[in-house]
Amino acid sequence: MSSGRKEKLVAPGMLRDLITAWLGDGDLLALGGLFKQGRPCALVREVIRGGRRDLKLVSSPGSGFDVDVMIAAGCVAETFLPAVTLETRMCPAFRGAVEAGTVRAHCVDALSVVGGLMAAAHGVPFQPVVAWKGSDVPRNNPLAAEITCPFTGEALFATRAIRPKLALLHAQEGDRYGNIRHLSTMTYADQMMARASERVIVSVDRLVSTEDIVARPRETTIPCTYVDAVVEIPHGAHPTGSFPLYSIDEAHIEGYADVAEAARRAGRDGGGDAGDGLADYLTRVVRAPATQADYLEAIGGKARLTALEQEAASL
Amino acid sequence: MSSGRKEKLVAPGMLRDLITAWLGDGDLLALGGLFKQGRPCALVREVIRGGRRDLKLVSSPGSGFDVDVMIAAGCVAETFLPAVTLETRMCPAFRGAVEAGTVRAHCVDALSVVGGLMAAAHGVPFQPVVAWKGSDVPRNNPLAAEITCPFTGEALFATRAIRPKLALLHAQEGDRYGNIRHLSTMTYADQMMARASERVIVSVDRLVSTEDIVARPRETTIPCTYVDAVVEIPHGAHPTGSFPLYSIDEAHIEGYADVAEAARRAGRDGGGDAGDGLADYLTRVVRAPATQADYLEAIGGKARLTALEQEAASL
Amino acid sequence: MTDTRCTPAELQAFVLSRELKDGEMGAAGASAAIPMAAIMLARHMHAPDIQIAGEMFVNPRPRQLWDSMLDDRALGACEAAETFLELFGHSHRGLDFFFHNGMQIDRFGNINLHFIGGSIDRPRMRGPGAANISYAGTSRRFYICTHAHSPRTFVPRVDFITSPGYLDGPESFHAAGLKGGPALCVTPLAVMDFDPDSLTMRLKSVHPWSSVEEVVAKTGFELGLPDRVPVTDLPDAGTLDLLRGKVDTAGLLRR
Amino acid sequence: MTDTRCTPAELQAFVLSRELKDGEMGAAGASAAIPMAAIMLARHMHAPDIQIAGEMFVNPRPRQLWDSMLDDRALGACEAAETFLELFGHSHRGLDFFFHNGMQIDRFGNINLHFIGGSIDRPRMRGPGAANISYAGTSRRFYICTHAHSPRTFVPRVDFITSPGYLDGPESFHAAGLKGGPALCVTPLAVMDFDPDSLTMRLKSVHPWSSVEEVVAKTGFELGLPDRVPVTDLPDAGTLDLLRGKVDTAGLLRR
Repeated sequence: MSSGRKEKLVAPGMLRDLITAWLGDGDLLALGGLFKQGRPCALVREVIRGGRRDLKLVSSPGSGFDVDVMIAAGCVAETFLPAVTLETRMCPAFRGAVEAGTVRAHCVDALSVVGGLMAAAHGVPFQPVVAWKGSDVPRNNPLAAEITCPFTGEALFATRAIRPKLALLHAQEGDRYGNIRHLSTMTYADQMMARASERVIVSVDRLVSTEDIVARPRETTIPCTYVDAVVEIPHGAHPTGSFPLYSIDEAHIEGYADVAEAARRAGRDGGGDAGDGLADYLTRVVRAPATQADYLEAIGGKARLTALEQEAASL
Repeated sequence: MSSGRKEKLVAPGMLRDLITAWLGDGDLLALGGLFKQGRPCALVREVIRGGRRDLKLVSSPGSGFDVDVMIAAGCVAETFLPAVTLETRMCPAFRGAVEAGTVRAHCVDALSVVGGLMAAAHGVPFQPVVAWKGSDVPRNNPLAAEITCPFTGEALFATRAIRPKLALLHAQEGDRYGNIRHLSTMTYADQMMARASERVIVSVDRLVSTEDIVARPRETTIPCTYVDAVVEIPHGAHPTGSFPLYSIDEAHIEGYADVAEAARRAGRDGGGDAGDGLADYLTRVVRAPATQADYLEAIGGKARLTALEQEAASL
Repeated sequence: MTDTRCTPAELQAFVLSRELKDGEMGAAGASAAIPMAAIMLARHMHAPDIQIAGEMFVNPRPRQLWDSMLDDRALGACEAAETFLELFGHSHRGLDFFFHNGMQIDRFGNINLHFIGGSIDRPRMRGPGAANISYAGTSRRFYICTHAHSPRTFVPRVDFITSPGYLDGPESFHAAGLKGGPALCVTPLAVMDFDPDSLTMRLKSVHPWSSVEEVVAKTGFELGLPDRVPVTDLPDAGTLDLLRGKVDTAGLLRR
Repeated sequence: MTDTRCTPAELQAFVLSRELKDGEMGAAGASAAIPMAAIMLARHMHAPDIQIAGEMFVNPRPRQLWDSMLDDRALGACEAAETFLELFGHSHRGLDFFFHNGMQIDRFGNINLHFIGGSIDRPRMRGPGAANISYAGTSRRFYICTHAHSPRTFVPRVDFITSPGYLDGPESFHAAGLKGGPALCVTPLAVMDFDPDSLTMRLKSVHPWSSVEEVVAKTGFELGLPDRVPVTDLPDAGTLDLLRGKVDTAGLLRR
């Protein structure tokens, strides 16, 4: 029956062209995962290599590493990101760019982003929000407006539908038709972003058969009908975690943060060679690797990956 | 650690008191499942035995058998039910009561019910709806109002939050703390009703351990925090299906429909003993059985149940 | 040897299957044995890339047809399960195709499933209502597929518009902001389509066991009649083999 | 023999654990090792029926603490997983308790995580922002738990209210329709609560390694001072055993 069914599986080498076709300079890009889990880091490196600029970014309400690398690489003009942090420390490139005025970081919160994605996923122009009281965020939030309930007469807020041009997501498994399965306990806003976005590309750590998908349909987290392209990229979330397959590479993220922080201070102080570490990182780790295998070699190879797999297996 | 944790597991004998405490005459009751799958039929029989009257009913957008029995038993005053049908034939008691003017059947559709449950689940007073055009339903829908989008200026609708006093749901598995797991592929609006309702009682075909729940947290469909009481009632959805454990008892539903249809015609024609079959059904099958075991005996016992289990296993 | 005399339900499924195009996405609705058979048959024939989605299941693999086609008996094996929450979004985005049945259907393809006669609160006859009325207005097109062809079903004007067809014609249809509208109406006797100018129903073909006269007599409004009304194409033996051997293995459409 | 000299982080977790009541439902937030330790400890001690929910996991069983406490490392084992969709609803319904940290905290318990100095579009210092600001206003109460106690953190007035405390005091707090507000502020040096009349922060107890003088000197606004300021109760040996042996098995709070 499925002999003539169209596949959505693409080769990693096709990614850059696809991303460039589906995401223009200045467009709104959505990134899946949260903080250091399930981030589409391999896909983000392709966006950087593709040279897109002036992007607007939205994500689940917590982001950090990959967003900071995109800002460091000069791809970003505006962010609609509630929290941007490496959790144990701030995001250096984000902080530096906002303080320098080169990136505009809108004050949005979880409800504006989640509500906006919900509205787009549901096909309506806005989502009502009540739970914004006392904070300065809704007062400065470009996604928020005041509205009156037609039933109760109460004053509340509306948050505007967010419809990204492209969503980049990462999951553990998927089939060649684009049925996606997260094995992780946490999936954050990935499903909602898939439903809200015009185009969706998902990297998966491993391809599975459609028979395997049909055997457990309740476990499909993103049905194929929302997915435009699926690509198999082992360790595609590195250095963030992809549980239960591999854990978070905190040392890698710390190492990046150190060179990015040095660059930030150098930029602020106008001083010397302190940005060289970041430039080297962007060249050596982000831009130079031609394949995921090259990337994995650059970040420490088999020894590093095995350690991360063992940590995930021990949890 | 959990030695002092409060259990939500209740004995079947406590159900009538719980339902009576949590649902008054005239209150809004929500029923889970869809058409002939996953309906909380054992719990519905307890509502009837408890003698509640003038209830308002809401359900997932498709209902039939259990709603019709409640109407036949005289428990219902108003319905907010999009489709009420046995699929191969109409619901006799529903049809008869609406035509006689004893039940008021509001013209609502899936988006008003689902949107209303979504709004309540999300904690907001309404849900925007756009996709109501041309139909007479929104014009006659007591849940609908017109509203203007504060961003686009477009005219659209709002549907009012639906917050049932009590939701009755059925699932295949649950633990004693109220973590619920549907094994069926379809779960319809059950999660949303649990999130939207003031109180939630769930019948499960079998109790499982909390360790079993923790081993697969992604498969928990309704977390314990939404559930007020869980009760183990084997075959608690009968005569509707509870997949993959047992299939739909079409013969039972047909038999009920035959006597209910005869009663409807008798009522309309004002004629004779044609309603006796329904009265007998309500006594013998609905009201008389003191326990689920008695009920299962009354509907055909082990032979019938085994056949339904085998059909489910063969799908 | 296959018995190539097909039943009305089998012919309805066959006629509808030929309308569905490869790469499209659609769903069958409730009480949808014939529509689901049409989709499955189209996938076996010319449209392997049809995506079945928009209800609460994605690309199901039913081992047989059932009267409902909206529970685990039929749809437990599928590629993904969704809930009414996701259906809310699908209803707004619309599908490529959907199917509707009706208690009353009028010449503009408007559908009534709510009540006939009397008033909304005290109807002479109360129907089942409808779960999802939105796909009629948001999808690229929908098909009307009925189990009966009688003047009681095909009326000049429905008493209540549950799911909109072309309302009162082109002006009102466009003013309401509707998309698509009904493409065909397929009954046990005939196939009807809609005149592109007036948006009223007209006869397209008559099944071999019926006649123009019978269809006209059993339609309660003035049906558009072209000069020549062909006989509905029947499925060939191979197609019928597929329908019976791969789709309707339980013989539901042959009852 | 257990070393009963506890660290500031351990004492913060202990102080907070005693505030949480059996049967309550709450969550810890992001970067929440101390709050999660407090909840877990309370469950081991006096509140076995605390429900941990409202973020995207229900009743997790972390084998150890982590800095984040919002990913599968810490929370993969739990009773149920939710997503941001359900978090939207929780945020509106509120919890019994929640926890916040702050880059700036003022005497009314308002919290700033967005920016210090300059303007919103060109700040002197841009902080991380916050994911969920709503629990501060919808929950029965929240706790402020900081890693630092300095005049830079404790300021007379925050430059931007990310999460509201008592705003400008009782009048503005009630006018805004806020619920609950901050109950305690627990730092590495002291415990503060809020005067019920003025809703301004006051000293409640001082940790044994600090002093009233130190706390006053390191607080950038006029802290309410009762006549007598007790020393913060320390956990006893059994409690510390539980904290180290069952909750913080990796020794994160002892770094």
